[in-house]
Amino acid sequence: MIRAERKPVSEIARMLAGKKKVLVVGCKTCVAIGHAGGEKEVAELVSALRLVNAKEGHGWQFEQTVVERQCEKEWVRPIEEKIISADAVVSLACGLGAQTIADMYPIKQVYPGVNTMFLGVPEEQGVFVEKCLACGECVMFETGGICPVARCAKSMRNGACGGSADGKCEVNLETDCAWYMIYERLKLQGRLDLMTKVVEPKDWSKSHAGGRRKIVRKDLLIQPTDRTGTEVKK
Amino acid sequence: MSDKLKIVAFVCENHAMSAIRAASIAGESLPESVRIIEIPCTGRLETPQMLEAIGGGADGVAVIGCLEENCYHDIGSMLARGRVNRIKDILKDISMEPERVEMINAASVSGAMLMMKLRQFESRVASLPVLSLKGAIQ
Amino acid sequence: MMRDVLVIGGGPAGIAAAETLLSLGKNVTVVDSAPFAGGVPLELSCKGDIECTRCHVCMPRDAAARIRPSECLEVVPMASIQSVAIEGDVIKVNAKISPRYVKPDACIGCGKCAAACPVVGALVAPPHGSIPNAPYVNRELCAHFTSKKCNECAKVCPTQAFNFKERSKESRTEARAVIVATGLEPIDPSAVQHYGYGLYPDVVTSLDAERIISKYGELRKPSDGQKPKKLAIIQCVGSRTTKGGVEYCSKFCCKYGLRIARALVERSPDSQVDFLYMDLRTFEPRADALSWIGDKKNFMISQGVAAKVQMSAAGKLAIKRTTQGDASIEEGEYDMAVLSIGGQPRPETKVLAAHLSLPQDGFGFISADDAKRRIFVAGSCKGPMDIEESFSDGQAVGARAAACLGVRQ
Amino acid sequence: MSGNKVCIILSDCQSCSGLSNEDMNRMLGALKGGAKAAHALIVKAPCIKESRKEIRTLHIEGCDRAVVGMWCHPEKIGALNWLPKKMSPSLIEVVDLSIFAAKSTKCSSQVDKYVRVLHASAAGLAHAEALKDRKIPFASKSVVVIGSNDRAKDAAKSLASKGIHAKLISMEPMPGVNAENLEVIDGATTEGLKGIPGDFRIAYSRKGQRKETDAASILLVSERCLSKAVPPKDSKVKVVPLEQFRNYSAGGAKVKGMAFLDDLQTLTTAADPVTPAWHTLLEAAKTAAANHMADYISVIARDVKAAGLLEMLWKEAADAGVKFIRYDDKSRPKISKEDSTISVKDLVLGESLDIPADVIVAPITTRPWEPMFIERLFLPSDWDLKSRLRGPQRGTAQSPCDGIFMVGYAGFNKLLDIAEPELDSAVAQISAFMQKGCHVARGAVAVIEEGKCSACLTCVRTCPYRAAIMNESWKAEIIADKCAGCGNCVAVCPSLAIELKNCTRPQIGAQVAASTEVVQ
Amino acid sequence: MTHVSNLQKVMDSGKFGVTGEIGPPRGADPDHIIKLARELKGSADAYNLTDNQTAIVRLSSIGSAVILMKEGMEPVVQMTCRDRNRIALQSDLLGASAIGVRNVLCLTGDHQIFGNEKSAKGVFDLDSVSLLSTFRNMRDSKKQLSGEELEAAPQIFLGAAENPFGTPYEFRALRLQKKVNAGAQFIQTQAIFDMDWFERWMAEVRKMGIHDRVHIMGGVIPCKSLGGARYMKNKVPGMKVPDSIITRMKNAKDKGQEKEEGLRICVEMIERLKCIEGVHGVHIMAVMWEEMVPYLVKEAKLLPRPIL
Repeated sequence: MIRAERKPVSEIARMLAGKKKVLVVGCKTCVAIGHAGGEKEVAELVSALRLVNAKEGHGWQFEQTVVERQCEKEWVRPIEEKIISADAVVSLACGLGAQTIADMYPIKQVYPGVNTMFLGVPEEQGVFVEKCLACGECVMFETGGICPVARCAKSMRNGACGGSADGKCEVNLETDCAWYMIYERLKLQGRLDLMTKVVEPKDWSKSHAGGRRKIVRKDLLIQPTDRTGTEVKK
Repeated sequence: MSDKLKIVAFVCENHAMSAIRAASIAGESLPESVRIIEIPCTGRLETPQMLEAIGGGADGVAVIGCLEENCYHDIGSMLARGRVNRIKDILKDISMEPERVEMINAASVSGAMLMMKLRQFESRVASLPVLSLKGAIQ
Repeated sequence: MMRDVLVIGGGPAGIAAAETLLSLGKNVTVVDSAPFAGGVPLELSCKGDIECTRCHVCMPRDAAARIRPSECLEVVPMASIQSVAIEGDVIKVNAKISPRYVKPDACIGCGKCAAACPVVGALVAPPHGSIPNAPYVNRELCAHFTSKKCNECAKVCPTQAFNFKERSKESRTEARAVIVATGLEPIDPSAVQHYGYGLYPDVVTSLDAERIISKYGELRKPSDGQKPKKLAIIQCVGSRTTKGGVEYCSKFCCKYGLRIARALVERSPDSQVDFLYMDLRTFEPRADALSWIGDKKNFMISQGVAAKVQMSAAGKLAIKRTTQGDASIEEGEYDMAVLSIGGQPRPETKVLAAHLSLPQDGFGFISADDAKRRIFVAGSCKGPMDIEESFSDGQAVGARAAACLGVRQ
Repeated sequence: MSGNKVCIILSDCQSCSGLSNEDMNRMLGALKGGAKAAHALIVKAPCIKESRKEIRTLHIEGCDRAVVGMWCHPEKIGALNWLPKKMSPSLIEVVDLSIFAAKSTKCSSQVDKYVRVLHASAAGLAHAEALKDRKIPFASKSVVVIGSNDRAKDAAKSLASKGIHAKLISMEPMPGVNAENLEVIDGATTEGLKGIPGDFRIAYSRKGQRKETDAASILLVSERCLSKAVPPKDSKVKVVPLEQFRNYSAGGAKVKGMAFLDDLQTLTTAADPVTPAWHTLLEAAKTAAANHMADYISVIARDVKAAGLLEMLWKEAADAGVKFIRYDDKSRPKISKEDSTISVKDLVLGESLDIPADVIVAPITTRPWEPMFIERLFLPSDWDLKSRLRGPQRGTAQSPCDGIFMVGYAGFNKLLDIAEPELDSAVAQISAFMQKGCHVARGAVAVIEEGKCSACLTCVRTCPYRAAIMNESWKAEIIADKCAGCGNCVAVCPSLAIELKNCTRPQIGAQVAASTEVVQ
Repeated sequence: MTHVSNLQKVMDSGKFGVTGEIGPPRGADPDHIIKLARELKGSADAYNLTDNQTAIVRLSSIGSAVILMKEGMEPVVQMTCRDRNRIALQSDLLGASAIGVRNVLCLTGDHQIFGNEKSAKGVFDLDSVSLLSTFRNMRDSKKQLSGEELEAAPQIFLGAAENPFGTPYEFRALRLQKKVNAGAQFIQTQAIFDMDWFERWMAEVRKMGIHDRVHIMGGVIPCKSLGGARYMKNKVPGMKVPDSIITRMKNAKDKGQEKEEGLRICVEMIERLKCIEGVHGVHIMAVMWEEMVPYLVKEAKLLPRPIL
C-alpha cells in the first residue's frame, strides 16, 4: 500500500500562517492503515495545532473530517461544504488525495500534511519497507520474485555490484543486498542460469521517465466502439 | 489562569495506583500540584489527550504506569512510553519544552521511589518558564 | 473457633498457601512473629527502574494485598508459638501475642498518624502488601514509652485505634491442619570476621543496602551519606563456608545480588560496581542473567573468592580476592562493600519441629512433612528457596492440605 | 451520555479530613456550584456502621451514578459492600481524597483541590456507560494437559484423582497410562486453540485425522525438547546422554576417563542453554565415582549450579573423587581429534588441562516451546517465555490468558527441582479455577463501532489477550468474554473505531478539562 | 583481431601489463595531472582516469584524458552509469573515441550517497554489464542501443571491473563470465590483499576457461598507513584485508616504517600476481600516492615497459 510519513507539526503550522478556518481531512484507506493520515493522526495533528494556536494565537478554527478514499471524487463530494467554507485544507492523504481535492476545488488552498513515501509492506507492527517502484515493467519473473528495481540501491539489472559485502548493501549496511537475496532465492529454486545471462537495459519509458502515465481500459470505457479504436484523449 | 503549578498525572489503576496508595498510608502524599486521572492502563492513553492536557493549561503531564515487562496488561506501559516520546518530539518541534511530559514506571511496592520521582518531575517542571497560552483551546 | 488450616509464618509461602486455601473455600488462620505478615519481602525493594528485572519481591506482596482479612482469613501478627498439642485430628496451638498498641480492625489506613509522629521509626506504617494493613508502635522508640507521654498519633486518629494500655495476651487456635512456613532468617555476617562487617561502617549486608535504597531511592554510604563511587558486591557471604556460616548454598543470593547490582549500575551510571562471585547460580541461564550488561562500562563481574576486607591507608576498603584466570591474589580499593548474605533456619523452626515431632536435617531444615497427621511444611524452612520458588511451593502445599481435608459441600 | 445524572456523596469524616464544619459547608457549596454534578450531599463517615447503612439505602431521584469522596482508602473498609444498592457498582467511583492531602499544609487550604478532584471524577462518570459483569458458566467440564513427559503424566493423573475429567494430549505414545476419568490422546500434535476460558476448543491431529476436543482449562507441560548430542567427527569418544546414564552405568565397562558436561555447545554447534538437571548430573557423577567406572571422572562446567542443598551432593561427589573443572566463556572446552581427551583452560588455576574422556556424558538441555507452537495455541506470540509469561503479577505458572497454565520448560529453562512444586501449584490453581465453575467476563469491554473498522489488523496484532480477531466478514471483532478492558486496542486503532466502555474518550476529555480548569 | 591500444597490444603479446591510476583534481587546474603524468610516464602501459570517484565532483575523466594524451601517455577512461543516461554515455563514448581515447573501463559507479553531492539523483539507467554490451555493439555492429545505425563505429578496447571479494562469493566468477560475454576484453579487479582468496577465485575462473578469453589484471593498493589498512578492512564494503596484513602494518608502525612496509606488501602482492596463471597484468591504485607507482613497478621488476 501507499506509505506516507507525518510532516512535522511546525512545518504545517508555517503553511497555515494567516489562515483562519482550517479543515483537516484524513483518508481511511492506505494512509490510515499505514498510521500516517487516518482519523487518529487527524485528531493528533489538530490537537497539536490547537496547542500551537493557543501558544502563538493564530486564531485558527479547526474542522476535522476523514473520507473513505480521498483519491476518488465521489468520496470527496460529501464533504464539499466543509471544503468550501474552509480557507485552508490540510490533507493527510497521500499525494493523490491532496491533488484530487485541489483539482476539484481550484480556488481552495490545499496543503499536504504528510510526505508520501513509497509503496511498502508492514514488516512488523510499526515498520514499513519499500518493495515496489511502480516502474511499469515488472521483471520479477526472472529475479525469483524479488524486485531489483525497487530493492537494489542502483536498480541494477545485472547485479550484484562489487559493494555487496556479507549479503548487505554498501549504501546501508542494515539493508540486505537485493541481488544477494535473488541469488539465494534462485539457487533455492535451481534457476541460477537466469543470473548468468546478460539482461538487456530496462525500458524506462514505461516508468515515470515516459511522462505522466495513464492506463486506458478500452473494455471499461463507456463510449461508442468506433471511436475507441484510436487512442483515447481524456 | 492560576499562578499555581498544575501537573496532570495519568495513572494506571493497577500497580501505579497501589504504589501511590501505599505511599499515602505511610504519610507521604502527592505533591500539591499533581492531579490524578485514573485510567485502566497507560496503553489506553492517546497522544491527543496528553496534548489537550497541556493545551488546557497543565504545566506538565506525567504518565505513570507499571514497570515494563511487568505491565499488568503485558504491553501497556511500553506503548505508553512510545507515545510520551512522540509528544516530546512534537513539543520540541513546536518549540516548547519536551521536559513537560514524562513517563514514570513504578511497581506496586516502590511507592516511596515513585513519590521521589514525582517530586523530581515537579521541580523540573517548576524550573521551566511559565507556560503562557494566549488563546484557550476551543 | 475451629479453623480448617493454621499457617505458621506469613512469608511468601504462607501467604501463597493461605491464598490457595481461600480460593479452595477453606478458612485459614495465619500467625506470624513479625508485626506485619508478609515476611522478608516486606523489607526488600523493587529492583526495577523502568524495566522489571523479575526479582519477584512484589509477587507475594501483591498476593497479600489481594487477600484481605475476613471471616475466612484471620491474621495474628506478633505471635510466638508457646505450645502445640495434637488431640485426635485437632491441632491446638497456643501463642503469645505481644502488644501492637493499634487495633488493626479499627484502623482505616488514612496515614495521619504516620504524618503526625514526631519520632522517626517509632510508628511503623504498613508497607504495601503487609497484613494487617495498619501501623504498629515500636515500644523501644515511641516517645509515649521512652520519655514524656507523647500522644500525637492517638490525637489525630479518627477512629481511636490507638491503645497504649494494651498488654501481651495468650491466644489459642484449634485447626484441622497445620502448615509450617517459618522460612529463613538472614545469616549474621559479623561471624565472618574477615569481611569486617560491624567493624567498618561502609561494609553493609544486602538487606541493609535494600533498606537504604528503598529509603533514599539510591545507595548511600552509612558513614557520610555520600553515593559510593566504587562499590563491591561480595557473594556467598556466610554460605558455602565452614567457618562463620553455613555449608550449603543459599541459592537466592546470586539472583538478588545480580539484581541489586543491575539496579545500582543502571540508576547511577557514574559509579563503578564490581561483582565478586564463586559460581553464578541464578535460576535462568547465565546468558539471560547477564544479558542486561550489554556494553556497560561501570560493571565488572569476576569469578573468584573474595578473601579479606581491610581498611587501606587512604581510608578506603581494600578487598583482596583471587582473580579470574589465574590463582593470583589481587587487591582493589572500594568506597563501599555489600555482602550478599544467605539464609539459615530460624530458631523457632527448631522448636516447632520438636513440638510437631518433624524430622530435621543437620542444618535445621525440616526434611519431611507428615500428611497423615495433617502437618505440612511449605517454603524455605525445607531448604533455601528464592521468593518465587517458595511462593509456588506454598501454593502447592496449600493445595495438598486442602485436598487432604477434602472438599466441603 | 450527558443525560445521566451524577451525585457526589462526601463523607464528613472531620477527624480524617481535618476540615472544620465551615470548610465542609464551603466544599458542599462548591460541589453543588459545579455544573458537573447534578446533586451533592454530605453523609456520616462510612467507618461508622450506621452511616454505612444510610449510604447503602441512599437513593436520589434521577441519579443513577455516584462519586463517593472518602478520606481513607476504600478497600480498607470494604467500600464495595456498603455502596448505594440502587446503582450498579461499576457506576460508582470511590475517590480516596486522603491521598490528595498534602502532608504539611492545613487541609482547609485544599478545599478547592478536593472539589476539583471530585468534579473531575464526576465529569468522567457522567460519560460512563452502564456496565455489568457477566458470569458465563463453564461449557466444558474437563481439563486438557498437553505434554509428553512424566510430569505431564503425573499432572493429568493428579487432576483425575481430584475428580476432574482430564485429557492428556501427548506427542509420544503413552502406554499403560490409565486412571479413572483420565483420557489419553497420545501420538497427537496440537493444531490450534479457540474459545474462551471454560469453553476452549483444542484442535489436534492424530493418525492424519484432524479432531477437536473441548476443555474448560488447559495445562501446558512442555515437551522436553532434548537437544541431540552428536560426537564430533573422527573422534573416538563415546557420548552417553545423561538421561540414559542409568542404563549405561548398569553394564558400562571401566574406562580411562569419563567427563560430564554442563553444556552441549562443546558437542554441537547449536547454542543450547546449560543443563537444568544438575541434580541428575551430580547423582550420576557420584554413582560413577562410587562404582569406580573410570580412573578419572570429571565434571566440566561454566558454573557448578549446585544451588541450595545440592551443594552437599556436590561435596559428596567431590569426596567420592569427582574432579570439578570450571571453564571460561572465552575458552570453551574442546574435544581433541587425535586422542579421546577434552582440552580445557581451568578458570581458577588458569592453566590448560587435557582431561581424559573416553566417555562423555552429555547434559540434558532443553528448548522452550517453538514460537510456532505458541502461535498455534494462539497465545500472545511475543512472549519470550522468560519475562512476560512469568511476570510477578501473575500467579506462578499462570498465563495472561485466563484458564491457561504453563509449567516446567513451558516457562523457561530452570533447575528441575524448581519445576516440581510449580506443577503441584498449577494443579492446585486449576482445581480452584474449575471450582469457580464460571468465567466472569468483565463488563468493561472495548467495542467496535459498526462500519468504522478498516480491517488494518492493528488491534489483532496488539491485544495482549488475543481478544481481538477478524470475523467472517473480515472486520475486526472483540470477543467480549476475553477482553480485560485494558484499552490498548483503543489507542492503536487508526480509525478510532474502538471505544472502551468504562473509559470513553469524552470521559477522559472531561476529566482532563476538569483537572486543568482555571481556579476561581 | 586488430589492436586499438597499446595496453591491448602489450597483453595480447603475452607480456605482463601494468596500469596505473590518476585521480583528477577537484578543480579546473590541469597542472596537477600534468605533474603526475610526468612523474608516472614510462612506468605503466596505460593510466586509469577515474570518473568522479566515490561520487565526488572532479575534473571529468575524458577531459583529463586529453591532457594525458598531450603528454604522450595512454589513458584508460572510466565511465560510470551513475551520472549519465544511455544518451550521454553513448555520445561520450563517441566523443572519447573521436579524440583518440582507446581504452574504456565500464563501471556501474559508487552510489551518490558516498560523495559530496548527496542529494543528487542517481541515474543508473544502465549498469556495467549492459553498458559493456552497448559499447560492444556500437563498436562491432555499428549499432547504438536502440538499434539505429551509427555513421562510424568507435574504436575501443573495452574493460570492466570485478570484485572477487563481494558476496555472493560463488557468483563472482559467473559474474566475470557475464561481463566477458557482454564484451569485456580486460578486467581490473578490486584491490587484492587476501591473495589466497584471489587464487581460489582464479582457480574457479580457470575452470570455467574465462582466463584465456579476457585479460585479468589484479588490482593492488599500497597502504600508506596502518589507519588506512584498518579503514579498508572495516569501512570499505566488499574489501577483504586479512589480519596478517594489519599485524604486519602494526609491527611496522611500532618501528616507524609504515610506508616502507606498505610498499613492501604491495610489491609482494605483485610478485605473486605474476606467478598466477591467467593473470595478465596488474592495476596499481596508488590513491593519493600516485608518485609511488614508478618505485613499485621498478621493485616488481616490471621495467622497462615495452613499446609496441
